[in-house]
Amino acid sequence: MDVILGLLYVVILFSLVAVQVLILVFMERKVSAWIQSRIGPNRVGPWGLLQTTADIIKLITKENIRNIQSDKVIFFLAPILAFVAPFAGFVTIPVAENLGIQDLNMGAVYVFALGSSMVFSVIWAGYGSNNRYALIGAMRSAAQMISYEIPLVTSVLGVFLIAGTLSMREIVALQESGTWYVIYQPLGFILFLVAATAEANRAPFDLPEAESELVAGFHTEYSGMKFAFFFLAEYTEMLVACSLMTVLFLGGWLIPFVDNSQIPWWIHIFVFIFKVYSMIFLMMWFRWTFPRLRVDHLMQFGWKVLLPFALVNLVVTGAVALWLKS
Amino acid sequence: MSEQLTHSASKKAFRKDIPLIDQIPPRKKHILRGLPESELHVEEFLMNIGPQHPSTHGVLRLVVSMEGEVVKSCEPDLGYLHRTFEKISENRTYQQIVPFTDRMDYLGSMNANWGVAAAVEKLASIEVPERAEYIRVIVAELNRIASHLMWMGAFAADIGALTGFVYGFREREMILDMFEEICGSRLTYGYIRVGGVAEDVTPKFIQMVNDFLKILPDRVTDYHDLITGNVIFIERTRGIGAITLDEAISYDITGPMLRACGLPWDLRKEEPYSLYSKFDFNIPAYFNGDCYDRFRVRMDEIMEAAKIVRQALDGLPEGDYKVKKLARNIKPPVGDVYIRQEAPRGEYGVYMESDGSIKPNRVKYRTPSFTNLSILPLAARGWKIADLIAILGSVDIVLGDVDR
Amino acid sequence: MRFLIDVFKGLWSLFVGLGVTFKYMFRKKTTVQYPEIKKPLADRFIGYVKMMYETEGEFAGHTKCVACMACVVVCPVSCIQVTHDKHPDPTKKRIANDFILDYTKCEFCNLCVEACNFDAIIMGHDYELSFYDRADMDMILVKDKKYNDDLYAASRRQTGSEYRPIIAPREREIVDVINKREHEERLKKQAEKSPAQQSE
Amino acid sequence: MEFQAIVELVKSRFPKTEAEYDKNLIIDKNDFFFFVEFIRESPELNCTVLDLLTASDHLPENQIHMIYGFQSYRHKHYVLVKVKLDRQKPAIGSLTKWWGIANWTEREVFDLYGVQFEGHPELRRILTPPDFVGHGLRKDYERPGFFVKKPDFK
Repeated sequence: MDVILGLLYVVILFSLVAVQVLILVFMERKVSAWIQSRIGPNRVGPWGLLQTTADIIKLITKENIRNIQSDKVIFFLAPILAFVAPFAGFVTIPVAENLGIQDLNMGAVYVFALGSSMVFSVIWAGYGSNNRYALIGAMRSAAQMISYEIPLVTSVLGVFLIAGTLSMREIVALQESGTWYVIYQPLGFILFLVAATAEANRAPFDLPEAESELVAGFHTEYSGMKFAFFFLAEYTEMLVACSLMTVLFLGGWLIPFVDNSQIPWWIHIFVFIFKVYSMIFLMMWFRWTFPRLRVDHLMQFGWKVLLPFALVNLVVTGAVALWLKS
Repeated sequence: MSEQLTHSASKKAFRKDIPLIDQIPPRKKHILRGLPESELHVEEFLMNIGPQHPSTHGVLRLVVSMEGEVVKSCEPDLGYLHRTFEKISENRTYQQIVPFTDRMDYLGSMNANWGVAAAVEKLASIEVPERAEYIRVIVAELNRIASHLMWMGAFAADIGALTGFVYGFREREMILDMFEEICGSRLTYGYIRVGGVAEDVTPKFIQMVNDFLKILPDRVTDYHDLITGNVIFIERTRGIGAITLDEAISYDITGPMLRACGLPWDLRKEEPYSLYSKFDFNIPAYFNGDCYDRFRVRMDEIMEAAKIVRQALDGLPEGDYKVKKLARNIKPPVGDVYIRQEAPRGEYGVYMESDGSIKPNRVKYRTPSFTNLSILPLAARGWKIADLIAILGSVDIVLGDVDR
Repeated sequence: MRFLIDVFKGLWSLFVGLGVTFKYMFRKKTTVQYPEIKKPLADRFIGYVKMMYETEGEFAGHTKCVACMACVVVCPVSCIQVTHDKHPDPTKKRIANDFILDYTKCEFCNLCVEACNFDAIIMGHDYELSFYDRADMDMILVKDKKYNDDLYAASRRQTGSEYRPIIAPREREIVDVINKREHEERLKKQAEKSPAQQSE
Repeated sequence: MEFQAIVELVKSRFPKTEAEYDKNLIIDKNDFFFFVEFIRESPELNCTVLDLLTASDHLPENQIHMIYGFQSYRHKHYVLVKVKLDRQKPAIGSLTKWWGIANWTEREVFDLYGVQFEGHPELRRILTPPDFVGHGLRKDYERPGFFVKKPDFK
């Protein structure tokens, strides 16, 4: 019975995430269009809402091209892993009180662990496709993901110190009284935002797929549905990152200064989605404003700016927490 | 910005005392030639960039030898857009040559037309009416603005800021509308003809230019806020692909690239052709010769060109817009002529040799893109592949201009 | 300290950039919704070459082109081919029998129109110049001295765009038989169509 | 420096020099290398820029003219120099050891006129493909025939 229920959850989650990604792609296009004095897609469906659907249909019906010298198994596995990892990250994220698939008592660690496994798919894609652009993109990506993992985790440690738990649901519950952790941890929040943008390969950190130099980076050789998986994965990852931000720093589904137990659960869902989408809008805004970093600048920024600040943040938080306790 | 020589700051008019070649500031001799070499042994591999690549600005092919991310050598492979315009020009009458030059430098067609028209006029001793010259200056400078705006967008896109690309195009579109108003085309104008211009300017055109000049300073400020001041952009361009003035002179670099190396050499000032001696404008110049300085020179030139347009528009005299009686087939006397003009990309020269018949014996287009591109292998050596793209973008090539 | 100042300066520059993009997010959009809305063209717009025909008198419907070959000579890419015949009007010498313009070669330089001394050709305002077949790009402007019904059929068939009856003001006094006829045809077609639609 | 002064200066060093159209110098091929050294190094001329390097074909005289444009940024004068070469076996010294730009421009002239530049490090075609036959800008170059579409007059 549990197995069937679990499968049902997964199917529901998958369809929800897929719909979210469709909306996100549409939103990305609209936001970029507004920023650039354009109108954006407006032909397919009402207000162009079906544009992404049309694109997905196009991608599904397209031919799957494989470079004859590519490594068949790895080439095939890479897009699957790319999608599975961030998708599985959703399991622990609570959308509303008692709404979420599974609450692990170390949920945050689980999400970060899955996020790290993304790097495998990128390296596989780059190595398997036997293309130099793809290989360079993959190597960049490996270096970038590994080095941004550290500030990413370090910057949220402050939150865990304050909360004293790793369970997502409990962390949200602790922010009940309108004291979001972004107030306690402003520096941590900014660092997390930057590191998460880098983790999700979004501009200005989109070096693995820097189109002006590497054509399309690690997925240069991919086409059709396999390409769509990478596409899906990128936005899912963004969704996970922004959900994490909402849960850890912005109070999850909670509305500040209101008795949340009186509010029906569906409003909580909307509040959660609103917060997530605000963060996603911020990321899109970044993408369409900033130039791309160079690979060594990226490394320097990660190790010399982000990490020291994250450590300082952690030490100060720890000291203050200790002082308050004593 | 002490190193900035242009604008109000320096009344010294550096152009009067051009730094002599042996008096280059000493710091110029120590430029950063690429990134420090790594001690790791990395295997070199060849990478093929282009002819189909998002940022080769056309059909340029680069064969790049790389060590990891670092460019060890880079060999441009030209000729994908070679349309034998020099041979074609030898088989056309003097008036028929003009439309072909649009296709060479398709972002600065007005300047390309002007070079040929001026060469034929000098060869056949044709006196051009003053109004025609004024109109030529106006459209050429507008085209310079359009070209630089387009370049700014493309360069920003090379660096990764795609929004700058669209902003550049948005303002360029206004200039294209003006050109459509006066000559009916948006890209290949063929407007500056032998003996004047094709048609007179209209009051609507003047109104459009006035409107454009009104909004331009605001928009340029926006570009500076969005791109020039951006810390990531500065990191990506400052010091990147720097060349010394000696190297620039050895490789015959002209135009904004030369002025970014510290020599404020502009033919509009040094050998004023047409009416340029009448107008008051500065020659922007910076000292470092890197991508950032090239960017700043071009951004400053937009404002200077706008100044010239303003003055020319105010001084536009009445009169004919072209020579009234011009033979259908011009037969210049035997001789040759070499005309040099300051096109948006640099020095645009037309060498024309007449043998007394209705067709020239030899037409040579000395195009700035070709000579400026020749320094790419030197400038890109030792930098990363992302820098190679930035340096290539900062050269401002038009492949139609390179291959002709 | 220097490091911190650099970091904050950098951050500030990023915020300035974000401000610029935010500003334009709510400005008026510059895009034109192309197939529905078309930007007004300049009067001097250079599109297809159009041929003029006599509208009045005995020789109405005959081309105005007298095959003086001025355009053929001046064309830099030799894309015009004209054959001539004796003019039916005894006061004139010649008339164009066929006038073919090869759009695979044409570079829209306007030299032929400027060279024409009889206002026989003008620049039209059509700019949707795509074809499915190279053969269609040989535009037959005159066939057997007269306006031919197949004229511009290729353009209509291939591009789906109607030959738009817009003439630049400088040529406005020259009445264009093609436009008239097409207009009448269109009216006729509409008249035929509309009762059928009503019955449905 | 005015043109007349330049002519006199050059003539004093290279007696075979002629002036053409009151603005060009015609240098003897044998003097050419010394002349370039002179025009580059002498303090009066100091033409440090090789601005133009091209050729033109004169079929009736059976000559190929090399055309060089030298620019001085210091003295702001421009010298256009011509060297007449034999059309059958045109050859001249390469300027690559003085100017970086000469590498590409000489390759272009070699490509289009077949002029051999002695001492050029890599004299190969630059604009036309490597398997191109002939030199396109020569007057007697005949292009290989290609299909011409016949108009349909039916």
